[in-house]
Amino acid sequence: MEELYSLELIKNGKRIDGRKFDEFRKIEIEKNIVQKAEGSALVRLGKTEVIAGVKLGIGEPFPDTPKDGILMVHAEFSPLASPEFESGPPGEDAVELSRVVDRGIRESKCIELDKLCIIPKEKVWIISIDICIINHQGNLLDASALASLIALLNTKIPKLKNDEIIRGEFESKLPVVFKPINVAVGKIGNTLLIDPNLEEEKILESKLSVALREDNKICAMQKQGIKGIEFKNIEKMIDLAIEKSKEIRKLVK
Amino acid sequence: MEELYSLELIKNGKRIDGRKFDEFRKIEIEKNIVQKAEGSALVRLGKTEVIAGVKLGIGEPFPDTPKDGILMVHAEFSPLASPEFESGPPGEDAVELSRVVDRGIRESKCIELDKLCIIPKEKVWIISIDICIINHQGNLLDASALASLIALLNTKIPKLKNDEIIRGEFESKLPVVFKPINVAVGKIGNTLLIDPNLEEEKILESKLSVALREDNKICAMQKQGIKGIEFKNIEKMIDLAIEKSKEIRKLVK
Amino acid sequence: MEELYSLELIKNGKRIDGRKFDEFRKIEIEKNIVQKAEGSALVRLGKTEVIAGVKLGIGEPFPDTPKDGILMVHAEFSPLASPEFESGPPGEDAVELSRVVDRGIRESKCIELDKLCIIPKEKVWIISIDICIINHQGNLLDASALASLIALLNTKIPKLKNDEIIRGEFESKLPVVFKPINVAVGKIGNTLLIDPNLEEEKILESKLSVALREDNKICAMQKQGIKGIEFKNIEKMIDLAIEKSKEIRKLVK
Amino acid sequence: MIKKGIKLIKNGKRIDGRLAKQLRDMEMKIDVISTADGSAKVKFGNTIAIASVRGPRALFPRHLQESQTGILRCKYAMAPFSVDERKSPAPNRRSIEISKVTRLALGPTTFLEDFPKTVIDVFIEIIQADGSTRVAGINASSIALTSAGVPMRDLVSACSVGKINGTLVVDLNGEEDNNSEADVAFAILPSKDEVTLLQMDGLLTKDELIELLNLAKDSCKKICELQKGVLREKYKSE
Amino acid sequence: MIKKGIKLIKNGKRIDGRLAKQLRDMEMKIDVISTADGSAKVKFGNTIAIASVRGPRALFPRHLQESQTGILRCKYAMAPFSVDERKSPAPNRRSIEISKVTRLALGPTTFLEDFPKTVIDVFIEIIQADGSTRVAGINASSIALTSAGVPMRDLVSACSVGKINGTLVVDLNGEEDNNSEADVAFAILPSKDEVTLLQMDGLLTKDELIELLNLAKDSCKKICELQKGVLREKYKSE
Amino acid sequence: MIKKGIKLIKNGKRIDGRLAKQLRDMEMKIDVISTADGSAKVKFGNTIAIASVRGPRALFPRHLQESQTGILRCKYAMAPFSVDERKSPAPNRRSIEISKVTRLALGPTTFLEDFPKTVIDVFIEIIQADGSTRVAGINASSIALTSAGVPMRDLVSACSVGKINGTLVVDLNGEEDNNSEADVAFAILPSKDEVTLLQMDGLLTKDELIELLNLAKDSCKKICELQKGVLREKYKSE
Repeated sequence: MEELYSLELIKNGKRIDGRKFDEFRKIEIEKNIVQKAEGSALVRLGKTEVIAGVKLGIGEPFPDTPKDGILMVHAEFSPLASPEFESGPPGEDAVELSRVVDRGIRESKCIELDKLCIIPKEKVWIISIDICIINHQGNLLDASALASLIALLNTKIPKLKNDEIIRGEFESKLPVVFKPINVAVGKIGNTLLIDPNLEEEKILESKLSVALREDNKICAMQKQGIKGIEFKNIEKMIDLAIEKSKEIRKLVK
Repeated sequence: MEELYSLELIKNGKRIDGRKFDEFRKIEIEKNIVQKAEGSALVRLGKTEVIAGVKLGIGEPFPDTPKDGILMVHAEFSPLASPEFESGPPGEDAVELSRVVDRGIRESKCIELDKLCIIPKEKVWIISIDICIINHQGNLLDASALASLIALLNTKIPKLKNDEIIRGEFESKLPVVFKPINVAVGKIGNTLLIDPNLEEEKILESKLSVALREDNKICAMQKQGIKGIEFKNIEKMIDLAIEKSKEIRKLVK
Repeated sequence: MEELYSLELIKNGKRIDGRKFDEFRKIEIEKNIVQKAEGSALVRLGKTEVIAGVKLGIGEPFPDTPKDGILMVHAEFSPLASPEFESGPPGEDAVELSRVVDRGIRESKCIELDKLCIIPKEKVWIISIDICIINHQGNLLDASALASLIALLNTKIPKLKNDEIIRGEFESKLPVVFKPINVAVGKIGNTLLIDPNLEEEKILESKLSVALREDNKICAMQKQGIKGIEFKNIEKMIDLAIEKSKEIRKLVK
Repeated sequence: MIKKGIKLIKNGKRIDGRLAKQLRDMEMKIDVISTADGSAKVKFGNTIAIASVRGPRALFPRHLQESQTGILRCKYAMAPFSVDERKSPAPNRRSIEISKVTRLALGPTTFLEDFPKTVIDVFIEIIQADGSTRVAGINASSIALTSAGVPMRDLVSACSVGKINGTLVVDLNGEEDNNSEADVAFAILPSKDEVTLLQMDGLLTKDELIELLNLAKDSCKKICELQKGVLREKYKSE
Repeated sequence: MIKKGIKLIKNGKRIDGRLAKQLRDMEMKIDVISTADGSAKVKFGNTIAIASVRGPRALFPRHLQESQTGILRCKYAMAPFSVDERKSPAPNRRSIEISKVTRLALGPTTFLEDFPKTVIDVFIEIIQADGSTRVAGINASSIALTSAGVPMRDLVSACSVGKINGTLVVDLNGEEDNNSEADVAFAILPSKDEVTLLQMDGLLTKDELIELLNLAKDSCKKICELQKGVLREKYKSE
Repeated sequence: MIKKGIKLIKNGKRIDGRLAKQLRDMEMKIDVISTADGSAKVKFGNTIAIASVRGPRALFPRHLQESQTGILRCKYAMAPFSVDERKSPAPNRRSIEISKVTRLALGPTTFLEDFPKTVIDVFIEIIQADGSTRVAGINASSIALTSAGVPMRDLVSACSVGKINGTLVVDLNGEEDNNSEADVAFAILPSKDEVTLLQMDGLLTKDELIELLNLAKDSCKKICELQKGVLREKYKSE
């Protein structure tokens, strides 16, 4: 069992791939890899690989926000990416991931949705972020949130003609004003670690995912994992997330 | 087997809970238990417990009745209420129950649907009755029909502003002019009985559900159960339903 | 095993039902068997029986063809027709069949879709062909394509009043200008055969379905079956399909 | 639901020329589907129902089996082109309910307990719908079951009755059904006098209802003769 | 999401008259569903949650069983009439996520490994939604599990906290929830001090968050007392 | 479908600058997914397909197993952002058909009968769609299967051909595909000369079709060389 070995190592202060506990795997970012999308990005965390694509469409605004654009986040866990994923409609893990990524973006006020009105009450931009997992080797949430942010930062708004989209021609950049970074902090015994790989995820007791803005404000949190977290440890986990978020944000230009 | 014991008793002219064959269990009614609903009621028949909630919305009328409001009845058999219920979309029993309740209300002309027009051909009131089973100890149909009727009788029509609903403010009462009462008459051998509890339902040979108006007109019937009913017995079952419907109607003010 | 026997026979140049390899089973056609449909036909190929019904409705055109009517083809493989069919949404075989029939009709330009506009950009005729399999004894594709064509040839366009359909009254015939015929050519070893029955379908190595217009232009093809087809044999299969399509077309008036 | 002012009876004749208590022309045919164990087509005027029976056969997956009895499954469906506005082929709430009451209408005539762990499947397809489709389907299923060799206590005969323009009538067609003051779907085991289907909606006094039930019972006897006829035909020719 | 200009606190009082750190009136009742192994109803003001527990019982189909442990399943659902605009009864993405976090909130307190191959099912129905529905459901589930006799390490107590009009508050009602600057759903094993639910959205400085977590923890102690009270009541009367 | 007046060939050059019988720039890469038994990424110009292979592995639930042979399953899917208007990720009728023909295109090259009771799964995801996606997926799957160590009789090479503005061309891009007079999807086992995918729609004389098939066959030989190249690269480096 690789997991038992990994657990043993962690008790001895080591990780199976030799990283420090507060060290990310190698991060690779490729922008604009899908021309058909208005914005896209591929993120690799070690062997984990995720593509986020942003499509812009036109739709009716919600009645209570008649001048605001609409954000939607959707994740697919295709069996392509992992023997643990099954075909069919998104399961609870895919739903949770997309909702946590959504909250990080939405609550940080990352996108100026109020600038995305075409005709009040009738037509606004709909921003669909689709997250496509290519290879699941752990820490999908951080990878997905990062790919989504970078895709948004590279998203261009198409030109309109008679309120219809002209695909392939662009008007302006999507107004993105904050950069939320998600950092999931794992816990095994008294050890805190970040960016768990697949083996480590299997032995994690709990995980706290924290989304942070550049002003260090917390915009979303989600506790995960099968065990509880001692109350006193929560602050430590948040501190670690804050610290690491700064490091990641440097990669996002 | 409680069922065998119950069957033995019935052959000897007795019921497992000591009731007479034409006796309902204790009926408890609570009105307006859900403030969010425009009308609601909880009904207990012994330990059976059902909540009906009425929501009013606005929608397009059917093309052939451009000035009539629309009635919809939906029942959910959540596994919350019985180990026999399964998660997922409504099964045939839930569908049948909601359709039989619907017919009793619709065919009795209980609601004056023609008074529920907002703009002809465009906007009419949509009355959604949702039946939520809380505890299934037999005779869900009578309980559901009764809860639905009482909820309707307590339903208020919301105020409108520019043809939009103002939630929490009300204009008038829903125009309810008849009170259909549903009485299911069960049959075991030559014994007719009403308000079967869960054990009795398991040994019923057949059941005839009859919905009746205050003028004793029959507005809906549904034969249920795994055996046929001798032709000559049908009239007796209807007579019993007519008699008991009067008793129940007294509880509905 | 009937299949082994059938296979043995074919090696000896015979078919289980005594037909020649290039001989269809008895073809029976009944037109207008469903009054409720705007057009309908029943086709029997031996014991295989298929009904196609055409319904005309009104809907919005596609944005890129604002003046063209819309064609939709749908097939249901009900367990009524075969022990091999299962209840539920159409499986891949039903989807494939309907799409191949659709392509034969669409690509042959059989229907003048540009004559089916009611109000440009707003209302056009929607032609729904529904294929209902009654008995599956092999070669459903040829039977379904033939039934669909004959149903179309007998389809009448309803009268309109204020752009609403008056059911049962008709304005004109559906403009059908080409007659695509589908011929599936099966292959076992070096033997080519047409109109395989159920036993033969089980031992077919491959099948090439070819849809042909009266000008002998090919309008759709679909390779089926579990084995590949030697490149050099494809032309022979097409030649056979062309030849037999002429024979079938004579039955279509 | 009743639309006002629609005149369905003139000079004692119904819109299709029938008298109040007259059945439509009926046609029954058995063994119309060679891949089925039993099958039948029944026409009630323009209503066309086909039934196909498979079984009794072992039921899989195994966890659906009942160790003490066979089970009966029924599926009622309408062809998309069987009605005025194209109907989606997916089952809707109406067809789910009809499938259930059809099963209960047929169940009491079978000896399912003699075939433990098996299933009998009945598939009904309405090719054209002009009223009374569920009872047409039950009549077809009954003879299809018999033709499949399923041991049965009795036939099941079914018809609709109702009230239109104040008159009690038999075998409602589509237009009558849509505009009736009340309609009743009824099935009976004719020689046992056991009612296995009884659904009613509309408004009726008890006396009217009892009269309708007697009317339905009598009509079912006539239908039963037709069913017997077509079965006799089959076994004669064998 | 925050709508501008909505005044949720006036003169130190919230729209329902409460002080910032005051819980709503709470009501708890157990064994409300006779067919369940354990059940409870919890009211937080106008929010009403019912939980029903079945199990531990053998899990079928067998291939879902875990040989080394029991499994816990949770289903959170809202009645269609529990909210302003009728909600379709089908599960949506929100209820799928809440069902998952509810399971993880309750899981750490059970000894599932003592019941291999079994399942414990928790069904939660929100009868009326006026904010804090998921935590109301967790509180109800916790006492329903206890009442069902499921061995537990501790109770689970849950509440919401948040920031409205710049003020840190406890137990958000629906109006507050819809217009908060931040809200947090929190559950804890009160005597173990282990947090099993922690979801936050909005914008908070770390200091604000830590203050809210302490507030949540204190409020959960109060809720825990109510839970213990209702359980004591039960066992006293037995 | 052909839109009138769209000029896809000018001065003998196609809209992307290619000659009629010229393939787009192609890129192939294997083992791009570490969790798969075999995988590959194939680019045909802007079209990007990824294939992931799992198996042969024991098939569960058991009742799906075939005692005499292994089975092959294929799933073709498009990323929602791969096309102009966002595509719902749920399978549609087109992707169901493509999944089936992909399975039949790959099946004849495998020795499934040597692996009874097992399954081989092929998952194809189209990351960007600019025409010829199904054949790109088949090419990727073929090398992914080889890389997974699945014994194969031959590679499978696939391409599209068609007729645009009266000219017979190879490897249609999206714009050409949408406005072609005819298009053909083609796959072949190159050293066996067995055609395993052949779908055509549009209007062609027989002579045109035969010419296109020869064109497709020749192009597949070129594609096959690329496939072999990338596989050689892998085994060389091992």
